[in-house]
Amino acid sequence: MSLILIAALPFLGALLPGLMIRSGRTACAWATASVTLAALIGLLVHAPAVMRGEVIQYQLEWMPMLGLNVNFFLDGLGLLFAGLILGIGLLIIIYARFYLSRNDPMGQFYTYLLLFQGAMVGIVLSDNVLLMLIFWELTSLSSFLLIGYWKHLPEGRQGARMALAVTGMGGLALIGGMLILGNIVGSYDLTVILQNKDLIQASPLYLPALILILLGCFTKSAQFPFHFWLPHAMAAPTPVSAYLHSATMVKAGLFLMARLWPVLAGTPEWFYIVATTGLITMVLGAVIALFKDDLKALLAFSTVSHLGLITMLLGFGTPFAAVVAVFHIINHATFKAALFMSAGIVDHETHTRDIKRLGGLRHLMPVTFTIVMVAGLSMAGIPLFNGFLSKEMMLDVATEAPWNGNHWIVPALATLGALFSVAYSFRLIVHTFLGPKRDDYPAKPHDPGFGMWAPPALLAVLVVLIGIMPALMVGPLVATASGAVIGGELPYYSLKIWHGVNAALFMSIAAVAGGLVLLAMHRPLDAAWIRARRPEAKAIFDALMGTVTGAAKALTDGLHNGAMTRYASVFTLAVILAGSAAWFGGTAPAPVREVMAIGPVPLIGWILLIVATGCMAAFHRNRLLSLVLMGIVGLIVSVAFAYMSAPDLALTQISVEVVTIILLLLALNFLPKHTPVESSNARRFRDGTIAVLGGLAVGGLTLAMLLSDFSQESISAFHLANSKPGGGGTNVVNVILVDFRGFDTFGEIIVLGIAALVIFAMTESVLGSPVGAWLKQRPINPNEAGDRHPLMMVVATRVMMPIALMVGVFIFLRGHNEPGGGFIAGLIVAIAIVMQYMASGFDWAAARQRYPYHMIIALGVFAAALTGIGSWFAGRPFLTSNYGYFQIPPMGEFELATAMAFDVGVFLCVVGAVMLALESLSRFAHRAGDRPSPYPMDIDPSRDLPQEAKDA
Amino acid sequence: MNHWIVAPILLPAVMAAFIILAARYQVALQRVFSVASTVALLGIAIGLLVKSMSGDIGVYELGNWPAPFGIVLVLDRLSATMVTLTAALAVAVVLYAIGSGWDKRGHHFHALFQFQLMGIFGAFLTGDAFNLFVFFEVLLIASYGLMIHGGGAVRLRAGVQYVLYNLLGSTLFLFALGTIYAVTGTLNMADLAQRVAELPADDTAMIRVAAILLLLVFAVKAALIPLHFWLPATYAEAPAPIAALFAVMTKIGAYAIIRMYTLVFGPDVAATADIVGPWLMPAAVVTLIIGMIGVLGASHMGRLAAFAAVGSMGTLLIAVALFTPQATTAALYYMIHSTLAGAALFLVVDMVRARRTAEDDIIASRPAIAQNGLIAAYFFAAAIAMAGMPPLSGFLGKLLVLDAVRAHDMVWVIWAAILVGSLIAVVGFARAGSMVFWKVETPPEGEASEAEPSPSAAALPFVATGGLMAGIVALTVFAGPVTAFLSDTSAQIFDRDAYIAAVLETPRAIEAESLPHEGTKK
Amino acid sequence: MILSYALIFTTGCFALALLMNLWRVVSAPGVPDRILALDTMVINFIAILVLYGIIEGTAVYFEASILIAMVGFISTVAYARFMLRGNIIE
Amino acid sequence: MNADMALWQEITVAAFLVIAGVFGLVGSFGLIKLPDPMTRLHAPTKATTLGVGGVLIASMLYFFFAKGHLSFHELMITLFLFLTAPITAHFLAKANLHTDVKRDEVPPPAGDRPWAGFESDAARQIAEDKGTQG
Amino acid sequence: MIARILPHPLLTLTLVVVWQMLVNYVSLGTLVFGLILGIVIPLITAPYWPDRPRLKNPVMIVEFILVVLYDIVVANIVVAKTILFTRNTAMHPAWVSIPLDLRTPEAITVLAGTITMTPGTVSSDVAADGRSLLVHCLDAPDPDAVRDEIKQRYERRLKEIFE
Amino acid sequence: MEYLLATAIGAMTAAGIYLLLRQRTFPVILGISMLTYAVNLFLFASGRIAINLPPVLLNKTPTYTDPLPQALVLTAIVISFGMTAVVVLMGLGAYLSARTDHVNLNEGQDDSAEAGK
Ligand code: NA
Ligand code: NA
Repeated sequence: MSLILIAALPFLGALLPGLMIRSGRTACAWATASVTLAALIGLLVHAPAVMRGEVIQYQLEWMPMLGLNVNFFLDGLGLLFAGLILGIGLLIIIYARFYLSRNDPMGQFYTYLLLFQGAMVGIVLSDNVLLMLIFWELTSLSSFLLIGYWKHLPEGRQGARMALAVTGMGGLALIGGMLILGNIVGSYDLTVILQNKDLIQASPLYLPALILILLGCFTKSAQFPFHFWLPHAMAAPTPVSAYLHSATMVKAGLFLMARLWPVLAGTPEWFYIVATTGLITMVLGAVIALFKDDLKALLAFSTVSHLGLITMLLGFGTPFAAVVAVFHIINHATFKAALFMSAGIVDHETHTRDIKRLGGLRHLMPVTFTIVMVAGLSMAGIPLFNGFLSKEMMLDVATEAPWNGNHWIVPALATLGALFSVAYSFRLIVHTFLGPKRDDYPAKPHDPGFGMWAPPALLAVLVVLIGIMPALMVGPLVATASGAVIGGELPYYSLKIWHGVNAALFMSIAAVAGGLVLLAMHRPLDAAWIRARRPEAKAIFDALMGTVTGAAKALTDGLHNGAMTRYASVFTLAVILAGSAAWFGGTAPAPVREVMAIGPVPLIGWILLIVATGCMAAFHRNRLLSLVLMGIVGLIVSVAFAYMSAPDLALTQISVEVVTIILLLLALNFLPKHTPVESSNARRFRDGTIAVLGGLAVGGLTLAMLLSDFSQESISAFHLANSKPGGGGTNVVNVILVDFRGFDTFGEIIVLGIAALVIFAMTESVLGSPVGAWLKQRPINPNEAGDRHPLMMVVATRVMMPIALMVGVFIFLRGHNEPGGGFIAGLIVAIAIVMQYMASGFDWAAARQRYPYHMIIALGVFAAALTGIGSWFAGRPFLTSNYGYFQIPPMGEFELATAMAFDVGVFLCVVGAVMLALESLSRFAHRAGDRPSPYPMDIDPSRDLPQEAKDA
Repeated sequence: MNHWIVAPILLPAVMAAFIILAARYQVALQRVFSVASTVALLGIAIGLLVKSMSGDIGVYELGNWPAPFGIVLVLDRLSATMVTLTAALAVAVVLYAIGSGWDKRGHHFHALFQFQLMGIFGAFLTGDAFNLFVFFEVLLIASYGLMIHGGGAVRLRAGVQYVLYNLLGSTLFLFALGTIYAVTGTLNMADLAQRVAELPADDTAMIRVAAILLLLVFAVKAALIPLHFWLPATYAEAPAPIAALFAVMTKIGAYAIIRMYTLVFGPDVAATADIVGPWLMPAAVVTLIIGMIGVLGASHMGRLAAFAAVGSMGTLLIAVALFTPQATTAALYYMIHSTLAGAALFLVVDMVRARRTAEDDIIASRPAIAQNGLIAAYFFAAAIAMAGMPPLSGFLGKLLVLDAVRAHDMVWVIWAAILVGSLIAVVGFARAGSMVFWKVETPPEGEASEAEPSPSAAALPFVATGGLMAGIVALTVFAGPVTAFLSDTSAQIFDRDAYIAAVLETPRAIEAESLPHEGTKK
Repeated sequence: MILSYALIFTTGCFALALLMNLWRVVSAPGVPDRILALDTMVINFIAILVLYGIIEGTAVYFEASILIAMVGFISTVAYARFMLRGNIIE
Repeated sequence: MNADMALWQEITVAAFLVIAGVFGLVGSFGLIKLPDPMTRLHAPTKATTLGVGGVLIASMLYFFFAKGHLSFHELMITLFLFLTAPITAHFLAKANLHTDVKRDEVPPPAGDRPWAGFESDAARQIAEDKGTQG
Repeated sequence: MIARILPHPLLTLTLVVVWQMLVNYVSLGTLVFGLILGIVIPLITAPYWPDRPRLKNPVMIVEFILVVLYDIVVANIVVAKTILFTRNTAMHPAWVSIPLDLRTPEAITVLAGTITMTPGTVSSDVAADGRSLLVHCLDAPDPDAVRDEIKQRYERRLKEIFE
Repeated sequence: MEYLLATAIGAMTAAGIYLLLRQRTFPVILGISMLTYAVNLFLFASGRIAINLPPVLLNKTPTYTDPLPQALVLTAIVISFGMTAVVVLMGLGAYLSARTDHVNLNEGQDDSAEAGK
């Protein structure tokens, strides 16, 4: 079977449980198991070749640019791990079928499990470190789902998050390390990396890479000080613990250390970091395990201890130690998985995992007892069981590992670890199964069904078989796997029960004896342990996470507290500072332009402007006054435009001004008329400082600009030259607007149209909400004068509206050649209509409005767009204009340009948008009691005249 | 004459006008037109993308005026990619809006939506700096309307901030454009590129100011710290489909930075070389960190998604700030990814919100919602994508960025920021997800467990969100071809001369000299 | 020559008038006074603009003047209506 | 500035200008000097309007003398100002009545109903319902 | 028929004149175009000006305008003197209520406007029944005289024009 | 002349920024309007300034002021008008809905008494 298929099968198969669960739990389990079985068979097919020393490969390009490819390879190490993952996985699937209760969603469980399995297989088969990283992180994610599987349990959620946080962190460090590694070697392919030991170890980046990679490995393999997550992951269902936390996930770290052993190991850095960490972890885990009353917690810390042991072995960096490590990986997987499953059985049957509430189960659960006995003795390192063999070899290695010149510290600590290991293993057996039967078990215990005990039993058989005939059972596997780890000649070693009388034997005996003493003294020791103050990992982690989360929340909420004033001051300051820095980092242009003399007219304008501007800031709390002042500033600005040769701008500015003021007045009617004093003096000073800085910056930039010249001739020379011959108009500004840059104008009128639509939609939304009802019911302001629609105003409007329309037409028509155009004309017409609204009221005027403003806007956009599209038919791009001169007898010659049609669109859009906006806004004032005015004016004495008098 | 280039701008404009004109009061008709238009736009966009693959740069001279005197639209691989991405996102968003009924909660949703698309497409396609401003305004004003669609006090207040902040941005844009014009006398980007490169060495201060101001303008759009303050409240309070569409809004800022600071103020332009990269990189790093911290510190899912967007912009801008072809490839890949993922996340958040009794999105235990499992799965996938965890494209994008950054001086800081940022995000997402989907409040005794009937069993929201997820998966699976294309795109981006030549020396320019506009006396 | 002096004199008069108007806008005791001052200011601006047209000998400021007149009228009415009724379109 | 003018033409234009300037200044001065809002209203509505009217006539004459063509534009602005000034004044007077003047400070109108500015909306509606203005 | 096309001939005439003023020169073309607009625009705006008044005596308009123009000039000088040379305390501001004989809104408006544009008087409000005009006088030692002069000088003429 | 324009633009910018940093929507909107004036003049000034040289080819002058910035400013004026209209309305809507016109989301919950005045 192709390697990719082996890796992909669990992923593909992950879809199955969800589908099969409808056919029943057994069918679901079988489907899942068959997937794993298929993958296992696929793997074993390759076993002979691998045993022969061949390396199976598979390559598929994925992201060649990054060097991320779907490259797999299978060597001895991969075979060992993949075999463990799939083999134990198969047992776990069967076990879980019986373990999970009817209430547990089994389909989900198997899906997660298969995802996890696939990720693990992926890690061990990957030939590309980036690909491996993907699988690596996937194990973290899928284990998150598995640990949190019982989502109703808070421990499950917390445990899952803790595991994810710790292993995720390691995974991210690992990414960094792998990238460095790939950077050193120039390839992310493992097979290439593994051949570059010298390059890697000589690199100055070796140490950072090593530390980052080890961070990944240590967190995953629960090495001190990252060991604390593993016990909390025990909130997961036992099959998960048995699988993830004995045989697979925690071994991923070991796998990676083994995988990279050829290129990373052998340096002092490696030794001191890896071996020391392993040693500490081994001892610490074993000590803590002894004092755990929860069966699974005990096993979890024992796992921590054994992982430390293997880590230490790998850390020694000698080939023989590596062989021992490989051997112990196999042994640990077998006895630990069996123990976890057995613990699950105990839990399942007695409804408790608390050793203090157990004891005497030997009689009630003989089968389980047997399995635990075998596996537990193996864990204790008792001869005839496989754990003994590898532990013996470990102690042997330890005697030859001086630590900073000190020859006894490693063996001593290793023995200590073994001693505690013996103690807790015996405690597990003795305190759970031996002793008198109790009558207060939470449930009545008995052995489970075959399906549940068969998997651990099978493992227990293996424990014994390997323990008795190691060379026969696992000799070739250990050889190939260690060969892959060492990446060269295998050292001399022998897998046999009896190695003769040596130091290791004495250490072993000491361990067993000491362990038994410890067990005998457990009660007082336990009491002392409980009394002793020691750092509680979970509490520290929780406190840390709480602090971090709290800090994150405080920082986030503090920084983004919704204070617009602060946001705006940060914005302004950032702009001023960045702009100044940019300016002073460059060379300022020399002032080359002559300064124009200051005439009296501009001087007056300037004084007025400065005074008005200053007053506006000073008196801004009086809103009406500040609005008036703003109108004055606008007026001065538009006169300034006129003065500085920009008549079009003056016209536009002034007509926009008035509409803006009307809008603001309409709004101000509902807003408070005064702005309260809220800022402290210090704050006002600060704001004033920012304002002055901004003013200085902008003023300075303006001056520099006005005194310098274009670096090259402006493109507007072309516009001036081509306006008449090319665009058919003499008002160059207008020709730019409707022709040269007509597309800008197209966007601009759409902005206006959208503005009106937004205003309309918002008005609808506000008036449709409770606010609208409240507005309608609000009391009439007693401070209102009478005379809604004054007679004089109405009459004046009647005369002025036609004249204003006339002016609008005039301004529109001349726009192409003289100041004016569709935009200004549109505003004038809109103002004329607004005048009508102001005079005779909304209802009366709106009743006489024949075309909805929505429609006018849309027609405007259409007119502009269709004019532009029209040029397609002439084979020209959008908005290409044409013009001609026509002669109609009484009226003389006149010019028609397609740009004018475009300008009609502009005109319509402006009229529609302005009117729709004002109309929407004026609807806010509608009150429930208001009567639509039937007359254009409130006072009309002619209404009393007899009809004849009117006709006369 | 290839008029297709202008189609992505014209079609939505005309369609929006048509909706206003003919279907102002008929939501069903609006939906039909809106979906038809959006799907057609996707088709056009794909067509343009295919066209751009040839490597030729398409130039469309509006009004038949040659660059730099008229406005031109430019279709290169970059703009085609952005247009296609937006169009694809738009299809999902419009379907979600319809399926969830969001479009009915106020007036003119579809018209504004089409106008919004017009603005975005215009911004991507234009080759003129001032026209870019105009399209920024089009897309902004449409976004204002969409942001407050549905109304409500909180949304309106957040909307006011959003508008005010962007008005500042627009003002700044004009200052920048004024400065640019004052120095160079041109507005066309290609022409600008030429003229800026030829500036005398003793006249750099003004153009430097212009360059930095313009960068700040785009930084506002791209939510770069310290100009990102508009984003969290806006995204969190905007209607979900709009927040999803906004996923591409921040990218417009990134796009503009890429465009302007490779073409005009490129790394090899002496006058401005030292101001953009060095400013951008640290800001991007801080943005990333602040965003990810926000993910951890958020108390509402909407804000969580918003800060995830900030964080993703940080990652993206880190890649952008390197201004190398390789990094730009990474940036583009990450940009596509984060757009899809960010949008999906907002939609998932909305699904939760819609199903909760109080319609809130607080990250706390609440009674079980309908379709909890499926939505949780969606959230899990979107979270993985946003946090940049394997196996989705976020991880690949992150790897690309990490890989691209290797030669940079700040490599350690950047790597640490990206990796630590991911960790914080992972923890934050895990916290939020487990609180919202796992820690389900059990209803009081005696009440039915499924108290809330499913508010909207409509499949369309799931289809729309699923479509985005499918996009992410496709981006992951086809990472090879996609990065190959994006690599070509980056190469084209950094080939300034080709761009300039295409815009300023098209065959049309020769014809233009003889002035096709001659007025004929009749 | 005479004309020049006359122009300077008149411009000065209106300039002074404008300053007085602005002073009034800011310092008037009541809102109607402010509006009145604003209205006067607009008219004086028109005068200044026309004077400027004479000085420069150009007629291009005509449109601006008529528009300013129109707009000044509308805004004065709007302000007054705001004073009287609060709502300027009802 | 164009100097191709006869002296009498210049003097005519200058005279209009000077008169206009004086009126303009007086109008704005009155705005400050006069004692109460209603009296202040008189100054600008007349003096200023006449002032700007004078400038406009001066401009018209100037262009007629200097350029030889009669411009109607100025006339139009003048007419417009004369048309709008009373309305403006009317509104401002109403505003003054509303803010500064009590109802009994002004003489009563001839009919039963009060000055329009003093009549509430409700009273107006009742009167309208009666279907008569008087 | 003519009434439908030309609802208000005077307005049309005004608009034609305005158009000439706008384009600032007179030619056949501008006249024709002005006439077209002068016809079209009143038609468009007709809904906003229902019940258009009839003019009984258009010739009287000329006389009226001349009288008013004369008054404006004279009056301005009077007001300027008042502003400049009368002490504030020496002034006699006064309110005057003027009963109206005019009934059409257009006529009342013209009267009110005339009062405002002429010296020392500002028409300030209309009675709610439209039958009185409130006028403010800048300096009127004898308010009754003001009232009589207004009625005599302006209202009489307007009544002839409009009613 | 150049100095007048530059200082005027600077003054308007300063006033605009100061108002922008106030805490209620109304002054803030006026502040933005001031900034808009300033930036429009700035953009206009980017073509440098000239007196009595309007870019209308009918005048028989041989030189004209730069027409392009004028066109740009025109577009900018129109756009900012639309923006102002929208923000004014949004400010009003927010005030009516939330009963406060505070621009800061973290403040202004307690001035509902002012609403409706
Ligand atoms: Na985003
Ligand atoms: Na009078």
